[in-house]
Amino acid sequence: MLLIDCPHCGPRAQEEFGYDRTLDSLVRIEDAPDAAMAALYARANPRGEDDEIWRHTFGCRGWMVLRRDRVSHAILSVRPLGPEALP
Amino acid sequence: MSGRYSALALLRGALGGHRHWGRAWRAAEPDGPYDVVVIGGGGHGLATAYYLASQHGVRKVAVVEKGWIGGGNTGRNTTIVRSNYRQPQLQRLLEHSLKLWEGLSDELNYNVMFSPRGALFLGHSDADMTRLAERGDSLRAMGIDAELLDLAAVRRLVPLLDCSPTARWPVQGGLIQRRGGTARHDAVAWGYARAADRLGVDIIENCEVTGFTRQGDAVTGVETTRGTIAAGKVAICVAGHSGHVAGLAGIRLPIESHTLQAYVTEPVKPMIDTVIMSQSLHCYISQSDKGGIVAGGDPDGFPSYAQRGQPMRLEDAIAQAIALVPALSRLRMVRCWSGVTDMSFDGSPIIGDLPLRNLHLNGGWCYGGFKATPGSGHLYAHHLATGSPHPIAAPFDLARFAVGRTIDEAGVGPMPQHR
Amino acid sequence: MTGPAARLTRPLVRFRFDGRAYEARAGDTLAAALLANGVTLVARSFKYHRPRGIMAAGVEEPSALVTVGTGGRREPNTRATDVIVYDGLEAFSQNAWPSLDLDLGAVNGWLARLIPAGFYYKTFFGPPRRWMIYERFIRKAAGLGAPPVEPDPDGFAHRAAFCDLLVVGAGPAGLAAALAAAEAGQRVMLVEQDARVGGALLRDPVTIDGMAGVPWAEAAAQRIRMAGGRVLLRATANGYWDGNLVTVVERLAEPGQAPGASRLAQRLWKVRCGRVLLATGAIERPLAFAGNDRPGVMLSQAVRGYVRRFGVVPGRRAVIATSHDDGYRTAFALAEAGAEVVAVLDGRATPEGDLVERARARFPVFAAARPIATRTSGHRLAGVTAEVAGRTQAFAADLLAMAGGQTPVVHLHKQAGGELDWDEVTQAFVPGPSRQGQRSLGAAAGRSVLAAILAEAWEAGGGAARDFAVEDPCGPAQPAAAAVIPARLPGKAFVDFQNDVTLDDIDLAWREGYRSVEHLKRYTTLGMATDQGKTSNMAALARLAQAQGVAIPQAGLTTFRPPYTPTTLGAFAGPAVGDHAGPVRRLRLHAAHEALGAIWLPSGYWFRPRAYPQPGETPGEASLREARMVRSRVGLVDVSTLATFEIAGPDAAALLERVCATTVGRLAVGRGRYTFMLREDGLVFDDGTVWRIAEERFLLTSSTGGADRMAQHLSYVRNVLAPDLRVSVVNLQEHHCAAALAGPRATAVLERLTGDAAPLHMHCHRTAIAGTAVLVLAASYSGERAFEVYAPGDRIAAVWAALLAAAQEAGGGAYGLDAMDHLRVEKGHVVVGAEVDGRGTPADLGLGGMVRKAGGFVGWQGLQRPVLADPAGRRHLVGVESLAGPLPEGAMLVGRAGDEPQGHVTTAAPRVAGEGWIGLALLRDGASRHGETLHAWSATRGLDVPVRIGPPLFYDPEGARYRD
Amino acid sequence: MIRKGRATVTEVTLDEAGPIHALELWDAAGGDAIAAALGHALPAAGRSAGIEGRQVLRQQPLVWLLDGAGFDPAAIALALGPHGALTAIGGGLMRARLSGPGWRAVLMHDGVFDAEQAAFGPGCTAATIIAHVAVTLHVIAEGQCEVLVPASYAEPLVAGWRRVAAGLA
Repeated sequence: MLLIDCPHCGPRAQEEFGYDRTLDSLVRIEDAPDAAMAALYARANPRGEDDEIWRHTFGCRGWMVLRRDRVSHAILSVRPLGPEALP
Repeated sequence: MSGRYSALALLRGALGGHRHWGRAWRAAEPDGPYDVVVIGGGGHGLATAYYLASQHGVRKVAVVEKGWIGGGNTGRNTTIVRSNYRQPQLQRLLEHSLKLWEGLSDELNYNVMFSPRGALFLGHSDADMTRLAERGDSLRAMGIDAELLDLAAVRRLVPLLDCSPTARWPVQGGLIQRRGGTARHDAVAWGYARAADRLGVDIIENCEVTGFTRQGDAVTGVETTRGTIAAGKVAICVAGHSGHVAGLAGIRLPIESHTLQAYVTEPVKPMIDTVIMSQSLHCYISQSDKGGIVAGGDPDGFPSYAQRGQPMRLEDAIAQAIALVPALSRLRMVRCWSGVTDMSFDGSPIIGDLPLRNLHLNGGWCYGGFKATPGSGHLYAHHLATGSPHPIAAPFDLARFAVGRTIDEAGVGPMPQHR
Repeated sequence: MTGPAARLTRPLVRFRFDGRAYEARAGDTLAAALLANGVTLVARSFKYHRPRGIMAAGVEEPSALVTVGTGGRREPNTRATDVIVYDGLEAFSQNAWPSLDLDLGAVNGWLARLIPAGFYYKTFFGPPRRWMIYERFIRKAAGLGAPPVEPDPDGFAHRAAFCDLLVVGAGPAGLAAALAAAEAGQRVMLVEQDARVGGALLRDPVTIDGMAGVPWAEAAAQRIRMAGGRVLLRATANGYWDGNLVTVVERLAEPGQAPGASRLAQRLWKVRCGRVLLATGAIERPLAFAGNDRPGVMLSQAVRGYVRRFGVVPGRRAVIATSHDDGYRTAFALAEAGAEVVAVLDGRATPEGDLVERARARFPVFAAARPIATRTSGHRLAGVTAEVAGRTQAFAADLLAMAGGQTPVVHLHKQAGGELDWDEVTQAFVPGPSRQGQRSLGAAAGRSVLAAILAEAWEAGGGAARDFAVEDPCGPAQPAAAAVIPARLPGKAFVDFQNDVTLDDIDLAWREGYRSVEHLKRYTTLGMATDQGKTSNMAALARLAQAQGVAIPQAGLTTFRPPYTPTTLGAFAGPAVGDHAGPVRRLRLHAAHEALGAIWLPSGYWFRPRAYPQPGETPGEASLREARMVRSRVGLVDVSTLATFEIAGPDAAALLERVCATTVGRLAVGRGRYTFMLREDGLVFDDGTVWRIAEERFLLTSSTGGADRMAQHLSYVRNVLAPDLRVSVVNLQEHHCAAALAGPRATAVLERLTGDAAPLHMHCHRTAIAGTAVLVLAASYSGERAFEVYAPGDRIAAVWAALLAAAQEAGGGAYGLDAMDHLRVEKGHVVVGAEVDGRGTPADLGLGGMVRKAGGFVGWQGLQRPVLADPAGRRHLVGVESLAGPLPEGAMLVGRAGDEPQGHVTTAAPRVAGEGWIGLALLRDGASRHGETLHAWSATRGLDVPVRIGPPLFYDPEGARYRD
Repeated sequence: MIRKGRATVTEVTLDEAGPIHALELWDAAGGDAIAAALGHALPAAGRSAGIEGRQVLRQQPLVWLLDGAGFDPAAIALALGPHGALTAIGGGLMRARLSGPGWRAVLMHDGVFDAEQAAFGPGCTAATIIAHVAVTLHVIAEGQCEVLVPASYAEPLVAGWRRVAAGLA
């Protein structure tokens, strides 16, 4: 199981997390229909690194972007996603 | 070259120390230009090449395979064959395939051990039973066999099933497709390879595609680790890796690659004679001819090309299998493995043209490609040979996503991890 | 003290094999006990049913498979070498009929030439039904042991553990590493698959720092424990996964044994490790020669282990066949125990060195010698034919010990993504670069000199560099050269002993072009047996390399997959079986429903009241009565499982407008509306109601089944799509419980309890019932005047009790989900999972008019796609009315039976108001087909019911009954 | 290190959680206002603050749980002003109390969080998943841990802990 370094909680087991989607598939509500459908239905899906949106669903419920290698399963970076964290 | 297979030929072999058997398929070298280069020596690619040669007379065909044939999902699935889907487009596609399965061993002169021992969906609630009846009714209306079973009939079929009303997921009944069953997965690749080879198809192993040669918006061939190979048409057939290969041509697809795991136990004497699936649980169980219980569950739920699973999903799938058949508890897993699956964004395959001329795709099979192998190859060959889709394959074009004509069996929408 | 004399000091244990009683000594493996009792025929092989005995002493045993235990504890295919005998153990031979001694299946051996590798691909043609007849016989012949048929009476636990250092294997290397780390203050875990620590020290009489090997090992384990380390025995690290997670299966009871007070048979540890050291040892290789599978042909180190650890001498006249010095150690061990060493056959042309010279002084030692065939008497070895310097020589012997080289156990290293290097001297793969920082030690790393192994392991554990004083009566060990696979042999030389794969089979596969190692494996089944190729893979690779004319590393290598040894499925499943096979969510009002005689309906993980049948009533009758009670008087239903969210803040409306496809922002305080939500592809995925309970606070309800998905969706929209909004979304599915009061008398019942005027339809207000503050939403799902009364979970019981008493007083009572369903069908309300099947647009469901034309919500773009935007050819929600009897739910809508379906009945129900059956359906172009007659055809149920298509509304079309 | 033997006896009780509010903040000023109202700073991730009956746990990046009957929700809401929102959630939670030196071992069963680490001591909190249920752990004292459990899942989960605790004894 992956060990994901949650920006809020520190390293936690993958069981607490859920994969949501790739960053390149993000559809903004204000996107035009064609752009939205292109983002939704056309994935780079590289056999290598990609940015993915995950959520610490069963932990702090926070969202984050993982830079992850799909072959080695190494997690290269994690950054929080969402409202600015308070001090 | 190998001769025809038969009991008599085996007897001859017994007398002669089996020295007369030749290679099942040649180790071909690239010898372009080809009319069609099929990328991917899995069951689908080899079937495509075979039907191109046998049905359409296209003999100058090569199958290029990055490793050894049948080494991807063809050799990693749980070998279930059935056509009892709910959406009519999928019913037509898989039924077309099932009919080909029924004559496949004879057609290929290679015993693929297609064993129509029945594919049984279990229902665990009234709601499940209604959905199973709906599925069965829709199948019957399409002329496909389906039979609704009550609890007593299910128990007769699978005596070791936990049929107690107090089970956490009590079995209420089931829906069986008696023509469904299993087949020997490796034999499908080998059988198609041998038959295609006899028709002159070049099967080129250890030959990975690294790029495409192009002239304007037309593809003219493939670049490989064994040199450039010119082709009139290039047919991608690499489910699991469609995203990667299409990416070499700069094309993005509604596909994400995810891991699916399966496992097999030590062999035991016959205990499960049917393929068991469940409407509410996420596991499927059968017993191989060798005696091992072969089973699987849900995909791991995140993108991966690693052919390496995570224990959590495996544990869930095993727990559910034991919930259905408690006697499995003391059997031992001897091996678990993973495949990389093309998770398409409506759960259905994509068969058809790509935005570049002479480049075609057959992929997006999610976790259900094995059962489609003969049909998929047959329909794809038709498309490649005639230049237009076979009516059964036509709904599965890539354009369906842009226009909204998706074929969503599970009704869960575009996110693959929900499927 | 070791050897046969020590054996007698251990307590007696009684066991049975094939019904016959035997005695063992405590600590014996079943294999040791059988050998001690002179039982050499133990099993039959998979394909040819050849008689087999015990070959190994550990988990690599390919041949000696037996069934252990009875009833639900029966464990088929148990390696006799991997079960510790306990009092009352029952073992049975398997895959033999009528008996182990006289097994008719052995006829397969005579037919061997007819059934070479892959024969089944070449015959049994004809239609599938014909193959299935052959298959029935093949299936019966295949398999090994018979499976249990009863449920498992014992439990399995799952437990997490974390450590700085996990050491796998408690041989000298593992002990030294773990000890160094533990005493340096690290969190250490040491796991050992055997029942004892010591590894190779259990078979070789060495001393370490002046202590005999076994006491040294036991003292080291004790010191590790004293330093806070966790030492587990009978614990096999079977999987090395991503994230430095290692799964360890700990046996708490032996196969077939009733567990102790914990009632646990096994515990699966999920160990998340800082570092992992793999001291997993090595597996000895057999030699290839005709009849190398006979009972009495054993691995050399196993023989030594039986003699020294168990005090069991497996033969009286022994031949040793070796490719390196280690075989000589076995010769000395056997001689010490009183056996006669007939010959040492050394494959090397000129064996030399002190050990060899000492052996020559005691035994006949032959150079350039190797066995080529065996002879049996009964089923056991009687003689060995050897080729000695080019000439044939025969030896009478009942034991042949094979020392064909060492295969380091690199399984976990490979599972962890490590690479392998090739060691030319030992002709073995050894661990190369690692991916997760794992490191191999000792024999697992291809090392052979004990003092160096200990020093290296100590440092790897984090100890300061130091030397270990090792004394070995046989002198320092030399690297184990591997035996050569002969080019040609007479007879069957087995490579995979369990699956009966011979060198000839490998050659045949090669001839037929199954040349990649994976093809070879799959075509011949080599390495696919329960021993997972532990003793066979290297020989097969060597043969493949010979055929290709390349070195072994170029021939390829198969993948090492978990588990390292076969692992009980129950251990993977853990406690999540039986009653715990899925979580159970219990309603706060569970007891109240039980008291009313509820029958239960599973709904996801929940169990909800389906109906409250009175004596003599069927569930269907009860539901109809309850529904009619609501239509005529008043009813109360538990709707606590609905998904509910509070959305608060100045931007609450802005967030809801992004989530909901309907207008929300203009909702006045105290008012509510029906709403629905789309996925990004524009299709409806859930529906519910939205209420403005304060200027900056809304309550959103949605379906029970979609609760988790909606929570995720709201969180996504809020945090990812709209992080700048000042809004708080709180999931209150657990906090809010609710009862819905419905019927013409609902207003009166409610007002009597609250003393307030009931809210108007689609209005809400706060009031109190039974002293509890409640929120009342006037929403009607049933079509009657109705109120959803919300209270916190810890207060709902009193509220429910008060409402129920008042409803009963008004001639009503509780109703269940089936009645609720009947009522909503009459009103044409859609349900997620039936009409909302994830494939419909709002317009398909008759909701097109409510969609915000301006967009600005999730899914608006997807909805613009032409096939979604154009209603023609789509499936529309319609009502269906049966023209003849009950309507089958799920039936196809067809012009007539046999036609292709045009749609299907999504829900069917008896009419509550009036008689007959009605339903909802999705029908192609249905919106324009009202008045048509079709058939609801269910081929699987043999039903064909004529139906009339109409609008999806069967009752009170003006809504007069609930409007104010 | 937890050992077998009498020392591991662990008792598990289950009660209503009582009043709990979720406090979500939208800006730093809200944090200051609440700190002033509480008389102490809001705790960092993984920590609690406050006294018995008035515990503050940071549960999500921007959400704190106000746990206990000692809070005055109206006063907190007033102090909060436009900087955040306060929502009652306590009716949906049960409070399991694990007492005795074996509580850490109990929570390791079917769990994935390192409750045995030395750093996870009194005043520490963690949201994690145990036996497929999302729970919030709160270490009260060296020998005691409270677990907030969704009410619908609570009984089977606690029954499981009691079974495990009995097996450890």
